[in-house]
Amino acid sequence: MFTALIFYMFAGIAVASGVMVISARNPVHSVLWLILAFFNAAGLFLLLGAEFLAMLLVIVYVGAVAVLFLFVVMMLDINQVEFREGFLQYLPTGALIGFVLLVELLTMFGGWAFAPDIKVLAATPPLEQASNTVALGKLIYTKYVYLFQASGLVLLVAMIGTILLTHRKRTGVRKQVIADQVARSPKSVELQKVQTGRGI
Amino acid sequence: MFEIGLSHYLTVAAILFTLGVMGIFLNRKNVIIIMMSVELILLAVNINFVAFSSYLNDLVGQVFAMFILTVAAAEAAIGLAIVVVFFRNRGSIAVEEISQLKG
Amino acid sequence: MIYVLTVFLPLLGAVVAGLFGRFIGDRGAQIVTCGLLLVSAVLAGVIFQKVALGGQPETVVLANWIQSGTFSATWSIKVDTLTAVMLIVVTWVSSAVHIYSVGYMSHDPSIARFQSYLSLFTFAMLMLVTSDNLVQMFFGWEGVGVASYLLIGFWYEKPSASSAAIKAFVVNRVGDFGFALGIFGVYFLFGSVGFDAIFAAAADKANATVTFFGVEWHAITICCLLLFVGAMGKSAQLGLHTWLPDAMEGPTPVSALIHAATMVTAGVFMVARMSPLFEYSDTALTVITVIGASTALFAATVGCVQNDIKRIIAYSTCSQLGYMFFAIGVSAYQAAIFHLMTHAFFKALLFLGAGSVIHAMSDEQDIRRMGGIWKHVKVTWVLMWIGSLALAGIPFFAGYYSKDTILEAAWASHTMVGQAAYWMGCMAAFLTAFYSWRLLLLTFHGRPRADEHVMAHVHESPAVMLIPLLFLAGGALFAGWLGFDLFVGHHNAEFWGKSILVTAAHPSLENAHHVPSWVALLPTVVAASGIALAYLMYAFAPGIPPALANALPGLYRFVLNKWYFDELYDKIFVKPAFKLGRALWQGGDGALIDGVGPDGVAAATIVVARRVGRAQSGYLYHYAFAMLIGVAVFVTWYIFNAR
Amino acid sequence: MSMIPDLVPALPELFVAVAGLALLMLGVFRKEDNTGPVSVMVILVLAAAMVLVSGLGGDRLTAFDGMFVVDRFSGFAKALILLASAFSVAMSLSYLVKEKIGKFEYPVLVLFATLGMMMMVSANDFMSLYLGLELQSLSLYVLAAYNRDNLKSTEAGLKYFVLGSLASGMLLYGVSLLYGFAGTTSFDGLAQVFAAGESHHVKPGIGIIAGLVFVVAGLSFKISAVPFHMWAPDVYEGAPTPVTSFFAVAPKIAALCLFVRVMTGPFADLADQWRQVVSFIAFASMFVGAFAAIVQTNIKRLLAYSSIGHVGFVLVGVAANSVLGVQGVLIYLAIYLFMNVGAFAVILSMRQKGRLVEGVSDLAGLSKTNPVMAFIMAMLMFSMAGIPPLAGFWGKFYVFMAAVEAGLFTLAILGVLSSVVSAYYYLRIIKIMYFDEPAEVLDRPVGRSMAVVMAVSMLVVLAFTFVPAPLVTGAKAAAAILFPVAG
Amino acid sequence: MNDWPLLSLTTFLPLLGALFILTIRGEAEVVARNARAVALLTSVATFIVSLFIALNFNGASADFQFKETATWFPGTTIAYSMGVDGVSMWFVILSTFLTPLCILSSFGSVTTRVKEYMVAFLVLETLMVGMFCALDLVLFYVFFEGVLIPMFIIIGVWGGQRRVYAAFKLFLYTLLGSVLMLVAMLAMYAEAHTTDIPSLMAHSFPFAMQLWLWLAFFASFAVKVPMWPVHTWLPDAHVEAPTAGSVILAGVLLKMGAYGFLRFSVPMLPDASVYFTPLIYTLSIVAVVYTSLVALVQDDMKKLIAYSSVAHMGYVTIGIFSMTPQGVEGAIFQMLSHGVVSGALFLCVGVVYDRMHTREINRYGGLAVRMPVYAAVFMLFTMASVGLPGTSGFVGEFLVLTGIFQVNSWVALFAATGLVLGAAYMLVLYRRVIFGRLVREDLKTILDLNKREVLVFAPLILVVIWMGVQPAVFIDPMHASVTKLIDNYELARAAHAGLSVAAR
Repeated sequence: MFTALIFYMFAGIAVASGVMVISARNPVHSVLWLILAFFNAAGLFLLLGAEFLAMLLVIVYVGAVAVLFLFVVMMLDINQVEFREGFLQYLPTGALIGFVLLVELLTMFGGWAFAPDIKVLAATPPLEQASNTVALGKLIYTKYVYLFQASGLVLLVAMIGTILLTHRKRTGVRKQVIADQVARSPKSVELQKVQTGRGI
Repeated sequence: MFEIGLSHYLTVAAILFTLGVMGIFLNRKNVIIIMMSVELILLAVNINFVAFSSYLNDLVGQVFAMFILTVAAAEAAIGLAIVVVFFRNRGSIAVEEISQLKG
Repeated sequence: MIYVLTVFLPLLGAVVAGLFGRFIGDRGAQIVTCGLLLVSAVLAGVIFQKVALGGQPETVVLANWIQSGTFSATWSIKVDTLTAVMLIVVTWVSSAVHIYSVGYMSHDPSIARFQSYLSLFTFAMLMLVTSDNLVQMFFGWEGVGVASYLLIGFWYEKPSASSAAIKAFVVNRVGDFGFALGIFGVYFLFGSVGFDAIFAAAADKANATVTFFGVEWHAITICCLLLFVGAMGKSAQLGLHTWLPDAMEGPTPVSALIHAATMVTAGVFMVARMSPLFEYSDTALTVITVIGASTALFAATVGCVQNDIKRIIAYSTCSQLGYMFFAIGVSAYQAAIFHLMTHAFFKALLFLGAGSVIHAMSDEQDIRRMGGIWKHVKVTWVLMWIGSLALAGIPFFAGYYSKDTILEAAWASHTMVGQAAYWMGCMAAFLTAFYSWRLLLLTFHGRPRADEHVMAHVHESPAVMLIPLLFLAGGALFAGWLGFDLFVGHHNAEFWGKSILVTAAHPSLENAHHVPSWVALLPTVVAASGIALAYLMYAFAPGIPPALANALPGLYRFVLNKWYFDELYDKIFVKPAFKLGRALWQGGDGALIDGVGPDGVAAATIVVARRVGRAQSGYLYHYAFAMLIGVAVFVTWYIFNAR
Repeated sequence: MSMIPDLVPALPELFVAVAGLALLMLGVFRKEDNTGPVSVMVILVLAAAMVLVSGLGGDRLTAFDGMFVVDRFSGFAKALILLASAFSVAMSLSYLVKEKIGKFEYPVLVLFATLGMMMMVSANDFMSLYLGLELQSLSLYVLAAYNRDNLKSTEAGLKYFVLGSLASGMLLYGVSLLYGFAGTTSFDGLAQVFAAGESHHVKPGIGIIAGLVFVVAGLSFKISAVPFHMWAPDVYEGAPTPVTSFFAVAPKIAALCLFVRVMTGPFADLADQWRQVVSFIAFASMFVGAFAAIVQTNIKRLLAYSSIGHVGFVLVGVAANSVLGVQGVLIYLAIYLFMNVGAFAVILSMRQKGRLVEGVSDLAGLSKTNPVMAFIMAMLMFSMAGIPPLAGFWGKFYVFMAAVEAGLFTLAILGVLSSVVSAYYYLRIIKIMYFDEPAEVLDRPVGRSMAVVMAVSMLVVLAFTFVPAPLVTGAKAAAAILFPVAG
Repeated sequence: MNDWPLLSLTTFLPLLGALFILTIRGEAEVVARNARAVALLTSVATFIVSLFIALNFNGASADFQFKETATWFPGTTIAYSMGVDGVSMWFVILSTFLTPLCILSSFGSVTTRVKEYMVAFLVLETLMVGMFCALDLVLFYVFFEGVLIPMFIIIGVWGGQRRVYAAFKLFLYTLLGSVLMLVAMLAMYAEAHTTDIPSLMAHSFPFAMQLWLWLAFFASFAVKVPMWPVHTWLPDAHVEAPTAGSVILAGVLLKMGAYGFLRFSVPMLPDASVYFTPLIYTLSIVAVVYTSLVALVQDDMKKLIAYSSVAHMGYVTIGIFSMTPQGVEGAIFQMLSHGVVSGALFLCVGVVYDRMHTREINRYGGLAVRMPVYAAVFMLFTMASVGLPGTSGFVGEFLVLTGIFQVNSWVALFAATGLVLGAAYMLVLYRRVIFGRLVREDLKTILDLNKREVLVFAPLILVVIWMGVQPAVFIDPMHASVTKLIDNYELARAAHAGLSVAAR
């Protein structure tokens, strides 16, 4: 009963903020609604026993990705503008298709609960003694090390890509070149005592 | 109703997925909203995976979800970088303005 | 060997004159062609002696020609009496014409070409008469057609000449169309196109029936009728006669050789040759009789009112060919061939004489602008008289023997159509005499109607033209007398041998010798009265013809315009063909087939392509929408169908 | 448990990854512009990887707990991918130098994209599939927007990215459904589950089917099959031309091979289900490809539609779901590689007064101004149109043979009809080159690397008919491995 | 001699020549001259080689001769397999005979891009010869379809005003037909598991399948023949093609369709052929009458001859489907004859076109005055086209009609109207061009045939007359093959009839 209430709260807020994400006028608000949705999804994860993912979602996703969104939205400084016409114009068809899709997706879930006609193969059950995080860690560093490394490469590519696209060498910016400073020979500098009142 | 089962989670995911999809083609003004819609879709996928993982008593779903999160982060970074360079060229990121190429 | 030489020497002459005319010169070409043809003529005489008089028919197979499955045709020379007669007619008349042309064409720029064509024609004609199968006959048949086409269109700069040439060829083609179908039918029936095989099997198939064109026919009748269509085309029988008068656009020697003596009689020859087949089809014979008699009468009526000297003779030819055909129709093949031979001589004589007149009159052909020239061209005048007498069937001239025999045989056939043919033949004989003398009187007698300039130039033809005329006049005088016994006399069967078959059911020729005397006399009487009428109208009372014409304007115009055959054909065949062709081209090919087909499809493709291109709007949300719809449709598809 | 034998099958990938990192370092730590050397080294790395791939032989090996598989099929596909990438890098070099936008990251990104493709075709689990796919996709997103000061290029990148991530989302949603309803993401595991279902005559649940549809949709996006194709023309046109030449070949081959592996591997026993979708996609791709290209004036855009059409033909082979069909797919892809590479070499040589032009009409009268290039282009176009005796015919021939053998007559007939329509625009290019008068003359010379690429592609296109055996047998062996029962 | 790969030699010798021409470099003039010389030499050499085929051909045998086989596509039955029988042998000779003449005839008329032109022609020859020799379904298709490439280029580059339209129409039209055939071929392969033509001839396909296969083959061959109503590409292609292109198009390419009927439709799908015979008859008759009438009103010389080709090919299809020895042999002979005659007629048009640069009939008239030799040559070929006995045109037409009359007299009746109409339009053409008064100023200086042109026409004239007088030389080698064809056909028909009776 209590879980159900919690579930409905999380789920309801997640869905509501999802609606807001796509319908808010101000993109900054959209990002904030998205963050709210993530938080509630993390709550759902907790209900499902996936603590690590819930943490990941909050820390990495909200902490990094959503904030990145926020940065960009604010950096590009888009005026909040009216986009109702387009929204409404396509709403009927869009809603219809979305509704159809949704109904179709929902119809298939009944099947799982009542007719699991296909038996589950040898699964990878969570370790009895360990916590969710430990279990995951044991998996990704052994069985899924390949994927782990691959995702590292994906991140690397993302890094290269963002740098390639957005990094610009600014001309006219002074930089400290330590090597030059260090390599300066003492002879090149002459220390002179300057007496007050006289020039060199 | 008060017995929360798998299908409840799946329903939430399906709704979020649909919302994400609709967000993509209902949005007219800001391409970043579209990217957020994609995030919603991925969130829905993750809820699916975690829910299945939990009900199948199988960790693989969670592993998959973790990788999806990782990749999604990378994707977001790239996407935002492209939006930024596009903005520099075009001075706008309104979806309707992204239509030089057509035919 | 002499057979081969006889047939191929003219070809040699044609090739030499045609290909090397430039090197040997006009004179050389004339010498080569005339010389070779004379040799050929002499050889033909030898052959006649040997085959016809000696009774030794022979067949020489030269080479295999077409062989496919059971179908087989050879190149061969079959000489029997019928052929021998034709050889004589063809080579002799042709020789005369060759020599005559030397004089007649002396001012023409392309003499070598002319001589070459003449020899080529002779070769084709010889191939026709010596063939031993229908296909080789068809070769000769078409060959003479082409030579005729070339010769009619010899003066190709004249538009009327080339039109006439085309008309001759195409109308003949209509006949050939029937002939070819006839050949197919014969092959279908007998499994062979060789004469010997066909004739041997004809009696067995006398009662066979076949289904052609969805109708069941008496087999031999349908074949014979189809073959006869061919003969009608070539021999200018009623319906397919329209080309013959127009063919007079060619030089006059051509008219003499081709359109009087030889080619046009090919139809007669062919039917005579096929007598073993025709004998088994009374229906076909009846049709032939009707057509022949009608042609005889029809052409004679038209001949009476024509003004072009050559056209009058052309219609006369047409009419005489009608005689030959109804002779055949009553199974008097021998009489038909006899008439063919005599006619060849006197008609060639008339044509060449006419040519001589035209030559003398500075190429004037309208008899209304002649007259009174007999004093200047005495020889020609005499010769024309001889020819006309022979044509009119005045006793003891060649035509008398043959035409009377035909008419008697028609009477003696004791059939309805035979009797009708007799009466029509007599009427035609009357008209023949009338228009012959009309021609003579208007041309030679009376006062000159040409202008003085022309009259001053009227002169007799040179010897090279007169000698052939004299030779032909000899034929016109004596051929009938000489040939009567041989061809149609009581013992003609010995002469003809197996070359002509007359079944016992058709004894008309035999009976012809025993007709009442009035029957035999009537033609001569009507001929004489025809001459008399001509004198009355054109010598004594020249006012009558215009008065008559005014009194019966409809009839006059109807006859003058040749019963409107040309106009009719133009209206129902020629014009519609062109109109239809244009409609099919622009409407069918252009609008319908291309419009709906390639061009239409191409246009539709472009429209679709533009539409597909427009769907690529450039908007992200459209693209995403398309993807979404795709997924939604697939899922829906499965939900409703996969189960 | 020893790690060493486990790594051997992945040796080429490991090598490429390590080499990529090394080249990245090299690029970063050297001061001067070193696009050229890095490019050359990338080509060398690709060549070495090819050697490694061929050194693995043809036996089926798995690594990383069955996440990763190599067999003849993946070997064949990798050979094609490496070849295409190498060609592409070679062609890009002079372009980058001439346009003064050379950066060493370019070849490195190509290398990582190639790595992603190799991982894709060796994937044996949806997880490894996803990561390989994303590694490739992310590199491609960046490459599409590579010319960052060019509006079109960035727009292309943006569109590609947005739609690509939507497609990834769909793919993942499908995978999640499959995972939920079948309990595993492993290809082998899924195959077992479906085979078991098949043997018990249990129809697959709607969840499975929906998952399948979503997966097919996601993959169809990557191969730009209709109706998931709409990004392709825009991206082809907008992206820098050498990038387009890369897009048009290597990723397409990789994605199609992946498509084949997924369809014939885990979903082998669902063939009756997916064949309907694939047939439809094939048909739609062929027709859209054929029709839309007719009205194009930009040659890159035209080739985009052309490649959509080609994908449709390849999918005909996939729909046949037989050794012959897959053999046809591989033959088609191999020939497609050479045809497209050659065509892009020509496009990259289309310069007027030093500027790159890309209008179809700029080829006017090429047969007079540069007969050799015109001849090569003409042969390539005839080949793409599928006119024998050129190589392009045989690709079509094999896939249609497979379709007919599988009884897909309607699809085969529609396919050949669309090939007639598509012949129209290929002919149009030839017409412009041969029948029209030259407008502005293109610059000469074309550059050595381009000339070599053109010559090689044309030789293959011309010579294949005479010596088909190596490719045909290779493709057959590669195809046979996917159908162990049929052998 | 028999163990030489004569067929491959004949097929690929021109290709070698083409490759050699490609290597010629230097100044434009020199290149053109050398290219012409090499092309002519190669094609003449090919012709000579091909004569050995004719000389060593065993006419008594119905088997395929000079067979060559090599593996081609491993894993399938698709092989490089060549051979000729009595049906195909003459077409090989026809192709090799016409090509040198075409090349020679274009010495004067083609002055731009000579090198490419010669290459295109030699490649075309390879493909044509290969197609007639091919004994493998796929090999056949490759050659059959490949012909389009050089033809497209020849029309498009060296053609007339509307060459682009014509070239596209030709290409796409024929392609559309033949891709359907390709599907049918694949279906045959799937059914019979072989692509070997002799084996396929022995295979009997189920009736329902035959119907579809037949229609697919028909789609391709009918376009190629061309039969009404898919003939409209032909006038356009002919009119726009350069002279030599028209010659090859009319001379050889049209034969490919009819050859296809003989090689595939009839022997492999006999039941369907029986079933569809009325269709063929109807279309052919329409073709004969319709296109003859259309030809009558043409203003363009080439278009007129093109339409006449459609009519003449109508006879061919009638002959083939009459399935009598006369009909089939007549059809083949008619094709050979038409190849020579229509080719010669196009060359005749080319002669005056080269001089006046117009094909409009009204622009001519009275040419006989200035060009007597030309007039004579034109006359001969006109007569041959009309089907004058003694020329090649007669034999084929006559045999076809003989054959069809044995089967269906109605068809014969209608087809025979072509005799009349054919004479009409050809003679009208001849008259308007050659006869009449020479009034046009520009015609008054026109020159008669030069030596090169005479050299082109001489062999054609000889062949036309030779074929007309001694057709046996050409027909005899066909007998065995045609007999076999008909026997098999009758057998199948009898079996089918028996089957359907039993089914009732």
